[in-house]
Amino acid sequence: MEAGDIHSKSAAPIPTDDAPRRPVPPPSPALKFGVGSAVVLLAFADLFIQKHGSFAIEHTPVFYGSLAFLVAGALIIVAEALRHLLSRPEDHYDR
Amino acid sequence: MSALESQLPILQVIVPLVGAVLVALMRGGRSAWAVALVITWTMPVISILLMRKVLATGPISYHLGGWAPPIGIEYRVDLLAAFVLVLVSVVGAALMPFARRSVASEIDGDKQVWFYTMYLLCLAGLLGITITADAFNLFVFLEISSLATYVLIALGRDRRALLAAYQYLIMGTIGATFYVIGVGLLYLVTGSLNIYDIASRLADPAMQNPRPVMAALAFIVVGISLKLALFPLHVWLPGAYAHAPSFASAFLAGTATKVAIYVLIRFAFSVFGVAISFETLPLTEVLVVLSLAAMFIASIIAVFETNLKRMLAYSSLGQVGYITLGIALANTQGLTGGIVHLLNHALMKTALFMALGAIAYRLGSVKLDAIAGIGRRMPWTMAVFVLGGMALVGVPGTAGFVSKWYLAIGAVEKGWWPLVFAILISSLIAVVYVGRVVEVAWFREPSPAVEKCTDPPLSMLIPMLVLTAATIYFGIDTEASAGMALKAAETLLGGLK
Amino acid sequence: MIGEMSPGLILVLGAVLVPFLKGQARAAWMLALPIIGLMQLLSLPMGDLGQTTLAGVPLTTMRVDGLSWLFGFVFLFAAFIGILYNLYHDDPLQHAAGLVYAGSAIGAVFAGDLVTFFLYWEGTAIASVFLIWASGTERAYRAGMRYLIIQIGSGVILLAGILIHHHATGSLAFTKFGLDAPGAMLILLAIGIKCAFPLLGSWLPDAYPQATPGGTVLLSAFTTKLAIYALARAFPGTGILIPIGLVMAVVPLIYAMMENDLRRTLAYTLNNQLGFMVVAVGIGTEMAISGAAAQAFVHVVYKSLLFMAIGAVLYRTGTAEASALGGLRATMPLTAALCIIGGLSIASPLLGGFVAKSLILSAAMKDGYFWVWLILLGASAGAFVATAIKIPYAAFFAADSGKRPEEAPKPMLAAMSLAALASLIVGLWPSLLYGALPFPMTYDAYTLEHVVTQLQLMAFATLAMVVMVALGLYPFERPGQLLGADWLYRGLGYRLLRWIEAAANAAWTSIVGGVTSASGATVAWARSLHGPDGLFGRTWPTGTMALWTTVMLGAYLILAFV
Amino acid sequence: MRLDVVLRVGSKLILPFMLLFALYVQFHGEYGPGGGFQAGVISAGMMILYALVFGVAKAKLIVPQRLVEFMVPLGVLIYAGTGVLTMLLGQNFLDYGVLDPSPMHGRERGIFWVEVGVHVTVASTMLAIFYAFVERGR
Repeated sequence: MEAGDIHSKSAAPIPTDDAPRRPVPPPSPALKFGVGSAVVLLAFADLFIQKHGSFAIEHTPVFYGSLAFLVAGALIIVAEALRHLLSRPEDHYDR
Repeated sequence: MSALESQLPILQVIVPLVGAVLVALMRGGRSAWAVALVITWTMPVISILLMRKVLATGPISYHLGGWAPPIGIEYRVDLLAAFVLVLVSVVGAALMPFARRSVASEIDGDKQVWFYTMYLLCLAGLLGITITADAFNLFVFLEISSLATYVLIALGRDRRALLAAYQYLIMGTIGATFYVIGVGLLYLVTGSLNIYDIASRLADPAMQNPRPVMAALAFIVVGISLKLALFPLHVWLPGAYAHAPSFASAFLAGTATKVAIYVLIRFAFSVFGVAISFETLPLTEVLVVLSLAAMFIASIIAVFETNLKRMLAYSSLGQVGYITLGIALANTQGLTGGIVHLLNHALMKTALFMALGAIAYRLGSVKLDAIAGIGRRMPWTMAVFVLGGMALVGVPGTAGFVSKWYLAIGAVEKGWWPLVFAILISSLIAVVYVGRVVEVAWFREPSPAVEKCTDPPLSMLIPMLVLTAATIYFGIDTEASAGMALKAAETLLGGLK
Repeated sequence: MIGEMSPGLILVLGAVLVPFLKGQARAAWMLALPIIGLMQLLSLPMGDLGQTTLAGVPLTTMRVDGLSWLFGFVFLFAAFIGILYNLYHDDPLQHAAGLVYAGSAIGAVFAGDLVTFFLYWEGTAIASVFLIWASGTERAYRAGMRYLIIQIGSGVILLAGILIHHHATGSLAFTKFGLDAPGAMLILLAIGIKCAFPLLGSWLPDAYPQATPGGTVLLSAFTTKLAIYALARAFPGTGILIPIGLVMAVVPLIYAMMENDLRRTLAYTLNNQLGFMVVAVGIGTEMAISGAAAQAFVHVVYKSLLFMAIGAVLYRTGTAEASALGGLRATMPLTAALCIIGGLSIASPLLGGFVAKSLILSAAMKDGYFWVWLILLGASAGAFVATAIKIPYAAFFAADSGKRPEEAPKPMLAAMSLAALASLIVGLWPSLLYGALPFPMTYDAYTLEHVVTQLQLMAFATLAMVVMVALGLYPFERPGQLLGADWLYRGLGYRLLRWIEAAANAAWTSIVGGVTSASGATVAWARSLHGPDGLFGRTWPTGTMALWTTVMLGAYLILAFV
Repeated sequence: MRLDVVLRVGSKLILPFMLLFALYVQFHGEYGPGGGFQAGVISAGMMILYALVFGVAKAKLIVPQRLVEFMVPLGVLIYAGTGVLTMLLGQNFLDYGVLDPSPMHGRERGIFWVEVGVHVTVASTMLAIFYAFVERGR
């Protein structure tokens, strides 16, 4: 592999985007209901718990839940966005 | 018994010499081999007895023909000499069981007798070089061993061996001539040929004119550098080792260059002394540069070599670089590293060449492409190769590590940090060339020719395994090897400062 | 039991017999070794044992204290389940390599001096590469070579550090150094490579997925955790480790979410979990060190479990790529269940991760590291998505691939069940773990507050996943290779740092090329000089040699007389 | 080769004296210029002259190849054997003094045998080289 040819590859359209995708089934109603009720229940419980943490932010209602939701959501979106930048054919380094 | 004991130094040389004559009187390869076996197996007995005596009572001096030095020829065994004697005789003896089939398969029947004769002559020469304290006698033994070596190399069926032997003959003769010119200059200045006598006369403060001495040192160092194949005077070696019969390659790789290095150590430290060798003539700087060049250039050549015998030969050149580096450091730890690497490298390289010999015996080729998949068909042989290779790399737990450890400490003591990294990085190059072979031998599909191979007979396998086991043993228990080398180095550095 | 012999040495020596045994006898022997090792460990008293000397320097080949005991124990456990799992196939070389590898890691943990430590450290490097090569593919071979070079390189740097340290201080004891100690930077660098620090760790996702299914299980357990042990031993409380650890905890997560190969996904999340431990070592309080040790303990257990589950999938279907998997729960229900337990172990109450990770978070909180705490909390939510949800989801649920493989073989199931059981035991009776920590403590993990907040974390992260899938935003698995460390150069300014990347690529090319005889520019140059026809490699005419002899003589004479 | 009568007769006359001279040089070695090496060369020269004039085949009837190959090591054996004998008699290697009650005669005797060994080896080696060159064309 010549030192420079990585650039020429990254400039070309990324072939993996054309790979066929299999449709992912939408979440089942049971799953939606289960997760939904767990979320509501835990958010509700949060209001009644005595918190001992030393950071003020911890005492915000449903702090853990909101943080987790934001992080997980952001992670998935960022990952999907970055994949377009970083993905290369399987044997990229072995060429 | 005690009468015999006092004769041990001369027996060390005269037994193989007479043995060579006896072998020459034999009629067939088998009987020649049998006599040679008996002779070579007495060698370690004698050298180990000598070693024990040196350890118990200090250096042994033997006067040839009853004439006292400096007029007569003196044989002198000190710790370093005993160490090298044991090394040469053990390698020589360990190789013999391997020899019968290997030699029979590579050398025409009527020439086998001469081959064994030359082998014993070469052995006698090498032992003689080590044991004698007479500078001219040393030259005689140098020539005996060299002439025998040329024949050993040329006796194979490989036609290229003739050219290689011829080149070696020219270069070897130049080297020996340089050496003898140096000795002549020394005689001119000091009027003596006994190396300890020369040393004491050189140390005399009344020695006003060092110029011929310096010239003598230069001639001797260059001459011996040729013999030990120090870069850039190494070019005769790869061809000679590659085209020689397998047995000869294994023997020479283990002993010939080692004895030459011994001579260099002897002259640099015992004869000229640290003051002249390393201060008046900057041997340290020169040797460090050349050693580094050898460690890198030869090792990288080994990476690209496809003939495995040539690859090992180049690797030997790199390893010689480590030893000369230890000499160049001229401090206790560094010199210990150099001396102990003499032993360690002899063990591992002999085992490696034997493994190649076994492959040549079964497969008829030692080309990298030809041995694909041979690890699965000759597992023991390749195990020897892998372990030997690991020792070359200096993997901890093998002898190679011990040597490099001392070298590194020696470099640190001098405050030369870049050297430590150079040692480590050149070890990584060894990983590459050993890894290449491992990959081809274990991870490729065997060819039809390789499919038919099996491990060689036990007579060939056991010597390899013994030497490999020794490589591992000296990697773990360093008392016998490094401990001895440390004592020898202390004597060399302390004696004639 | 056997003198003061290191339990690691028992495994290493035991490996010698493996090639000579067959079938049941071999299986029994290999399984017996970690058990013998464990009995040996239990019989040893605390303190410095196995004193010896090397060239006059005192060595302590066997040091048993709280830290080494815990790591030694979990390594023995990991060795046992790894061996059990590996019984599915008949490859003595790989079995022996695995034993030597595990034994070396255990030996390194108990090493009281730097030389012994170094020996075992190199042992892990060399033995482990055979687990990668055992796959037998060209890719595995190349990845193994790269891995070997980096691992040996780490050993070389470590040795250089040891030499400097020994020279400056005269000591070879393996104790706390701190960054000011001579040679400490090199030692930290060496450990950092094995610990997969940012920019130094690309060997990990490169090599682990190339090993055999069982090989990856062993690989995931030892090398990096040994590095964590070494960090905790030598550099507790070193501030620089905190930012390093935070980067490790965050960046690999993004890669894990993007990655298609599930074993590589696990390798990235492994890297992420290492970040937690590195941060804890950087904080360096008693609680933090205990937290790092506890986390390492639990992590060995559940990460092995996950690698085993995906390994079983790979073994049965021939692939570990998310894009080719899905819907396997129909025929591999037990594996699916065990995989879910492994995933949940990262955070869920009743399982291992719950009781361990909170120690680290509490330690950060106690010392007032607000941002550290917040980032780690976020990272643990992210790790939950990437590990506990993505892995089982992609393999056993998601879009049905139509594959209907058999259930995993019995030894694999047994090994996985053992790991799951261990996670459960630690989760149910955390005091067992807490009592064995380097600084034993009574910490109550099961407060109502902790349970509820942790469940919240899990539920809301799952919610986010469900929402994303419903919206069609979840990254659909596609084959492809992700760019590694050079991503950073692009992210920071593609044009500005373009030349750095080119240089890095050239260096990489020359290393890889030298090994695989690819023709990089450097190699071509080296070959032109050193190849069989090059200046140095070819046979010179005799006259040229003689000329050189004269040149050398002249040089010596000039040096002598000038 | 019918016109070489002079050569044949002349060499036939010279040959015995060459051998005699070789022996003279051999035994004179301790006192004046000479010794085993020179004597060996001269006696080999005699055989070579014979072979040149009468043909190698005839020369090989007198000194067969096998004998030459036997003599090379034999000479060394005589030399080394003398040394070993002195060792067996309790002295250092090649310390001839013990070979006779009077050390001086002992040395004479020792040197004599050593010179004999040298003679044998040198003569046979030269002959071997000569044979080897002559055989090359065949």
